[in-house]
Amino acid sequence: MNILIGGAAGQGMDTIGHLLGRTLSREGYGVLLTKDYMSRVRGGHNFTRLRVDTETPWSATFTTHILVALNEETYHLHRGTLAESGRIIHDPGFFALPAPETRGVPVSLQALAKEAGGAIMSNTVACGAVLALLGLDTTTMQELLKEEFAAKEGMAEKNTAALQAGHAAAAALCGRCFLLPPANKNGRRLFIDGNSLLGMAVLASGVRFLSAYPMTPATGIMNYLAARQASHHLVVEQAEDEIAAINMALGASFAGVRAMTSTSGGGFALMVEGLSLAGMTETPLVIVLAMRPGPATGLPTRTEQGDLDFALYGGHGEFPRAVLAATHPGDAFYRLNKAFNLADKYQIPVLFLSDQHFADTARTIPPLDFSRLAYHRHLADPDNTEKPYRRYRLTASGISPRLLPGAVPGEVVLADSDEHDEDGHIIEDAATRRLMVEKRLRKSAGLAAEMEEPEIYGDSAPESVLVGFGSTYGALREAVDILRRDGHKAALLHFADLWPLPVATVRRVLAGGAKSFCVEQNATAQLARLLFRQTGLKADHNILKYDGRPFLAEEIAAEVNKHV
Amino acid sequence: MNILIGGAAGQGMDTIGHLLGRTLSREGYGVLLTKDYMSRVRGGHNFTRLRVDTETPWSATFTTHILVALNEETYHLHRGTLAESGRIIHDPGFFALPAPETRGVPVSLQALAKEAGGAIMSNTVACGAVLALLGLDTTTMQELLKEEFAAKEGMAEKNTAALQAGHAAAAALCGRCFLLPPANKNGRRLFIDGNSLLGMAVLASGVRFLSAYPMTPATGIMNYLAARQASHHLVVEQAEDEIAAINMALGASFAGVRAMTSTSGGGFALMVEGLSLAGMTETPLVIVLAMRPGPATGLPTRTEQGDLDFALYGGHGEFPRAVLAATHPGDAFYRLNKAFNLADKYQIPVLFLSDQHFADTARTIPPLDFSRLAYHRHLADPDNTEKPYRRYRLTASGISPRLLPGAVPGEVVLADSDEHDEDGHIIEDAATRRLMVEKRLRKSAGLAAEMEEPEIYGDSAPESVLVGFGSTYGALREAVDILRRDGHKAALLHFADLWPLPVATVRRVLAGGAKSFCVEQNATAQLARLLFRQTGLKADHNILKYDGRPFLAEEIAAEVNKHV
Amino acid sequence: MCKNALLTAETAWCPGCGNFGIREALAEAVCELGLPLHRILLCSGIGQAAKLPHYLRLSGFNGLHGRALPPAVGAKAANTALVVIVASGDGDTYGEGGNHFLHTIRRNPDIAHFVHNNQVYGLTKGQASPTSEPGMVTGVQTMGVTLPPFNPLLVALSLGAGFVARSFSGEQEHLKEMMKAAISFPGYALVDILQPCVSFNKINTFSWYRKRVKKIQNHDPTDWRAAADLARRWGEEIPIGIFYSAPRPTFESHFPALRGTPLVELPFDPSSLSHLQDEFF
Amino acid sequence: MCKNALLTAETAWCPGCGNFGIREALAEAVCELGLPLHRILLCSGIGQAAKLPHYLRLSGFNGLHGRALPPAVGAKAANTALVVIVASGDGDTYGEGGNHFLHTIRRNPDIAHFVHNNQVYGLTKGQASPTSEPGMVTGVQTMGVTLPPFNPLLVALSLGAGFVARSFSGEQEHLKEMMKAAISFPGYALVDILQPCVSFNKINTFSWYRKRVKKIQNHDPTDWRAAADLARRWGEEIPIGIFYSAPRPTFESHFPALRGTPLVELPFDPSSLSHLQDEFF
Ligand SMILES: Cc1ncc(C[n+]2csc(CCOP(=O)(O)OP(=O)(O)O)c2C)c(N)n1
Ligand SMILES: Cc1ncc(C[n+]2csc(CCOP(=O)(O)OP(=O)(O)O)c2C)c(N)n1
Ligand code: SF4
Ligand code: SF4
Ligand SMILES: [Mg+2]
Ligand SMILES: [Mg+2]
Repeated sequence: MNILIGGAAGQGMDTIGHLLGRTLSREGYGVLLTKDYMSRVRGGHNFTRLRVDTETPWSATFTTHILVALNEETYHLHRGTLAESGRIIHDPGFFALPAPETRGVPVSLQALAKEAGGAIMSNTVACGAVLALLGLDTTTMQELLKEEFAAKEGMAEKNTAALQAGHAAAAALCGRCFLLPPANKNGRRLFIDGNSLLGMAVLASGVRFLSAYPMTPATGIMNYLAARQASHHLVVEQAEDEIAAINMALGASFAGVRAMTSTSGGGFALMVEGLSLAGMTETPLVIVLAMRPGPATGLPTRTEQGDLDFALYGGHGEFPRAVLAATHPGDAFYRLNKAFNLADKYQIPVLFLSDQHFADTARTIPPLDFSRLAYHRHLADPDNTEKPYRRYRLTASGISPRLLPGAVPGEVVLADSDEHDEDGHIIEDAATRRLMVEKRLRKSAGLAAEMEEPEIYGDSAPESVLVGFGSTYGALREAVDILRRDGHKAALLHFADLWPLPVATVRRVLAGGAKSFCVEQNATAQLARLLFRQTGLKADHNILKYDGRPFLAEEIAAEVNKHV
Repeated sequence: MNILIGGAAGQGMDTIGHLLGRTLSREGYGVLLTKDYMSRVRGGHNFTRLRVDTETPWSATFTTHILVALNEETYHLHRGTLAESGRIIHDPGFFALPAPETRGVPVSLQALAKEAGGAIMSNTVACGAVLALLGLDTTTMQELLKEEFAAKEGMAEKNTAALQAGHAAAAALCGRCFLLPPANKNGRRLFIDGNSLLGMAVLASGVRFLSAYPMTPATGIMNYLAARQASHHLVVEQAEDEIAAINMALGASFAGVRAMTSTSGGGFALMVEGLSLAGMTETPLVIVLAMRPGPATGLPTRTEQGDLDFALYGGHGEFPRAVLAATHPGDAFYRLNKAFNLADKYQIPVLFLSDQHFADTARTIPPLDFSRLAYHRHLADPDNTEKPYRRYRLTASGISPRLLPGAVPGEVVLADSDEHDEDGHIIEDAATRRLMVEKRLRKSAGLAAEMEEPEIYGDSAPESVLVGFGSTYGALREAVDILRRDGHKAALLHFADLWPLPVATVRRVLAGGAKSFCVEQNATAQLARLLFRQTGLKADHNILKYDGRPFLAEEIAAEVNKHV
Repeated sequence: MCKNALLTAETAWCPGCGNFGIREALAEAVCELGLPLHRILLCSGIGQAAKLPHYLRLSGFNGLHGRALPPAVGAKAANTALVVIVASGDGDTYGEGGNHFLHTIRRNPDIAHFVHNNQVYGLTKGQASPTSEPGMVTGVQTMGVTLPPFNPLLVALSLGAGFVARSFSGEQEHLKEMMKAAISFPGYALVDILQPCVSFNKINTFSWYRKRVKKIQNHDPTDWRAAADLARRWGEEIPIGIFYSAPRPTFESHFPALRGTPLVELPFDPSSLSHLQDEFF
Repeated sequence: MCKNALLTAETAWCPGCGNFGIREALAEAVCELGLPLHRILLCSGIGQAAKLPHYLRLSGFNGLHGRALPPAVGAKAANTALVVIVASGDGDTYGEGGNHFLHTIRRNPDIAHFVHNNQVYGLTKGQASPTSEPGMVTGVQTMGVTLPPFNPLLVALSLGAGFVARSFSGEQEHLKEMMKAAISFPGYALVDILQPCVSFNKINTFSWYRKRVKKIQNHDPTDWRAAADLARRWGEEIPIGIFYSAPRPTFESHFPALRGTPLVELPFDPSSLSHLQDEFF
């Protein structure tokens, strides 16, 4: 069951999608909401897709059942995806559907909104119409409106009126058009987008300082956190540029709080000098890198997984780092927390990869378990630390006991971007240099042991293995379902921890002789190349998409089918 | 025959080394000069080594024959390397050699200099002393002094007096201590350091705009060019930062002149956003990346090959690039010219890797053949270009005909950092995006065909193959000589063109079953990993050095011998 | 008509955006100046303002966010026959690109710089820019902007800028004249243009500006102190016009290589430079 | 003695370098202010000046070239109990780090910023810095510096800096007092310190400065215009002293989170935030 809401930027597709998503989630359904929008503020063509099912769908599908066409262009662009039995909600005051079209449900969105109290509520009218077509009443959404407009005098009532007007109008035309199966009794569940989820993970990981510069699709994380800084022990600062952002965060981290920054590829490019500084000074830092299609400005509001190589090798010189990725909300919440703990434990920079698709996709998910989150700072005990304190004491693990500046009278805590001795003072001699290079690189061994093997999904003795990472998880999972439904033994091997790459599972699974497919949102098969260089295993086929649009499960399954 | 001149920063080791190097080259000898210096302006300990032979040596060796100790510390630090028969030139007015030492040649450098006209000429006195120990007269150096001080009234005479005084003093004490073999009659040859050579290649490649920010060890290139901008069609601008540097150069290149920038790792880190911009806008650009040990500030005046991965993968998004490296002056001169021609032909960024060792090492080399340099701009003929002009016209090669802005009335030349259509206008649709990604990446095929296979040196049916790239060429070549002298069948396979990596030769040579050794100045075997990922071939051993000091040939040979 | 031929039919700007007035004024300015249109090069960064090269039929280099100025400097050096104009946003110029703003002014290349100052980050949906009014609440500045606004004119003056002006997108005639003066000025010429963002800046609207802008009168544009005093005025009255205008040697004038034929037109033959090696023999 | 305990025996500076006087003055200043020494954090970039944290026994963050300020801002926010001092060169601060200079002043964090202004790039061997005198010939500025010098005081004033001063490394007593005032000032406090580089700056030598520096007298440091006038003086007479001093709200004062116990000292338990998800049900 797919709902597509389309219109020009600024027409409020977001609002409708959000209200419907939360309402349907409360009703017990599972909703997946994806967004397709342009890099502009008004005009153009944007759309939001909601897929609704008894369990939360993993990815979007092509066929539309309810098309909410907020302008005429939307009808023309999307009628091709509309099911025979589909319905088109549109405002006849704005445009009529052309002659042979019989699927229209004309609802005077604006006129009804005005009656209810203002044109601005057209979107609420549309929501009512959709609910009617789904055969749902307005009770749940009314509650929601009451909550959302609690602060704004009279608005809940007006919106409720608009909602009911839309519902009545559409019901009169169509009654119950679509039979949603009865909802599951799932209890309370969240309907949350990727960026809010990451923001929540940040806050719940005890981060106290975020400095960042706005950049799509990472800005949502900053927005989430900024909105909560008045009520939490948190400072969110918009830096003058990305260089300041990462260097501020490093200062905050050095001084002792959990700190981070977030950006997209172009901003990350400006941060790699600071990344290298984190490596040299051994300052914990998490960078959320929300990818979008490059090079340069590229496609600011689209998705890609084109910066994996850059995340692995960005920054001059050699130093250990970890790279983790957001796969789906139910995992990313805990994994981002892991990123913070790894950064603190190993005193290294940790890159957390997201992308526009993950950032902007919302899902219905079970409640998050905050007790699974860890807050291990791995700081040295001031009373039990060898004195005089040496910031870069040589140890077997490569990790030096970490004291904070200002914590212990008489002790100096000195971090240095030059090569340095144990005290943090500049050196130039060959012997100390060797020791320090080896000390830093020694951390890699410990780090490697912390990496989680990729998740396996699907057939236990597969003929075909799809391999992916990050936000393609949902599409890949459903692709496996489609292949298996069609009688093909397929499995998914999906990476969330990417560096140091855990290789045991992929070695074992591919040893079974299955055909392997690396499925990636880029043009040069970066994961496939990473796999090869860490294991010598070459994927039999690469399925690549680099047009800025997320994979559909059907697409992947079709590609796999070409080769099996 | 090795001469080591040591002292504190600011004591003039450079001057002595330079004068001796040029003089000996003119006498018909081959000289190799290497520098070891600290990141400070005064004090500390710096030294310059000259190795002299009938043919130009390829790398420095350990044993010193003449030690010019400009301060006492130098004696203590280097006496361990002094041959039994070695000699120590020192100024007894400053320090005496301790008791059992019998190798001293005390020459009152400062007193003699003052007599000749000024303490500043102590270095010239020292040169005279060295010449005496070598059994050479002062004629050639006198000529040189006359040329070098042509502009400074009276200075040539005074220096000549100082030179002769030093010569006489040392000759009296030691006579002809070291028998240099008779010099070859090689004709005129250059004695030139890496950075000057690169600067010359830049100028002779027709570069008209260099914007850069000072950074060791790249600054020498800018110095060379800046000194010549008054007399050539060249603009050298010190940018406010590396971001400005690369973006200015891109503007100049877009407008139509050959343009470049130069930097080291930290500065390059700030340039990778611009690198990605070059990729997206398809603007030719050469970046000379002179590597030094990282991460962060690292060891500013030392050497490393630690940024190969970063050069290959720096910058967000996917776009073609070429990576070439400086191996030795006689090759680098032509190869840097190739970099400019590739950049223009493919309209891509080209990285040219150098490092502190290459930059600061001077050699005696045969005259350069400027007629081998090419200046192919690959610009479209305004009269024969399809109109309306489209900057990003789709072509089979991926290369679009290039017109310059302002060149043709009525035509618009538009470059765009967003994804764009053939005209250069922003687009967001999936189809154009796909076409443009593919267009850009199509250039890789043509580019790959331009790459030169690695040079092979040594045994034609080797038991051991050393593999290297860049400035380790000399040390590796001599390591092969040492191994072969000792009866081992060894060969060198040395890369200058690194990306797209030419793989035919390495495949063929290693198929012979020889043991392979990747020899690199870094801690993580970046070339070995590059080789593996492009060929699946794994070097049997990696010989890595990451203490900031260049390899010695003996060191490499000794490591190889451990495994054969 | 020259102007209409320059304007593209489509833009991605919001209806009513202040950028339209700037586009019109610029088209008129270059037309009235009778410039050879193909010799104009429009450099920009990233943002709503920075889309301008896509909406005027002129050659352009639409580079990176914050980096509108450096390519302009390079392009002008490469081809002094180009008329180089930079269009960029307030975030682009005074935020991300602040360092280039400082040093390009010092450099004084012969380019005209038009800053579309809407006091907000438009393209990224309404965060504060360096020029945002204190108190303005945004998705990131959730407690209101706390930093004092960046004063571009005063900073430019303190850096020794030769031409410093302000105009308003709602005063198209005035704006056009400022643009003509800036393009004609020999050296770096800054026009900070008040540009309402109808979508995200609900404070500094067309009517807010219209009520306040006041054309500078009785002012000697070579009097630096008077210019600085004027530049410090912002509030119930916002002066527009030329604050300061006094040429000094341009960037290009310092380079022997830039005094004759544009570099881009000079032929070159590597063999002719063989003598370069002589000094190393 | 407090001061002597702070100074390390070795430095890598040239004998006679102006940096020594700065180091001494800073050691004396922090001692005389009676600050808890372990709570001082010295942030720096890269350059000769920036080596300072290695030559004083204080905690330090010796970061990247041009990036001395941002870590200082972050560190102060993380731990408001720290006394954060930034030492950086003129190239560091006004060149590579120019954008941070602009925006840190606007931000107004409670840090003291001491710029070792030797009007040259010392560590990289003598290229021009933004403050180099026109005409100065260097290995890169082979035809002499052509850009007008960056005026740090005037620019800082035009950005609304609350505390703007200049001193001279050869006037150690004066310098120490400026430092004490800057450290005590609530907010960003800039002291631009004239610092002879005996190796590379043959123009602005100790005696050159000594002849010219003149202590500011009869000046109201809350009078902005007077301060700007003073800041524009540079030549036969170079004013030293406090040009401007007028506190405004600090960066830290705007954040509720920074009003109480330093962030670094607060405990945290993720489970306590489980209610965060409520709004998404
Ligand atoms: C390096 C980098 N950082 C961030 C961005 C995201 N970004 C694009 S435009 C913009 C701000 C635009 O503001 P302004 O320059 O004032 O232009 P306006 O849209 O208001 O005209 C930002 C932050 C980017 N493209 N590149
Ligand atoms: C990103 C980067 N670019 C360039 C350099 C090289 N570099 C180190 S110090 C310096 C200039 C120092 O000048 P200044 O800040 O005035 O300090 P000084 O040495 O004069 O005290 C430069 C260019 C660097 N370390 N990092
Ligand atoms: S967001 Fe603002 S600046 Fe951007 S186009 Fe819309 S109105 Fe103009
Ligand atoms: S080079 Fe100049 S600034 Fe650096 S230590 Fe020497 S005298 Fe001081
Ligand atoms: Mg703006
Ligand atoms: Mg300096």
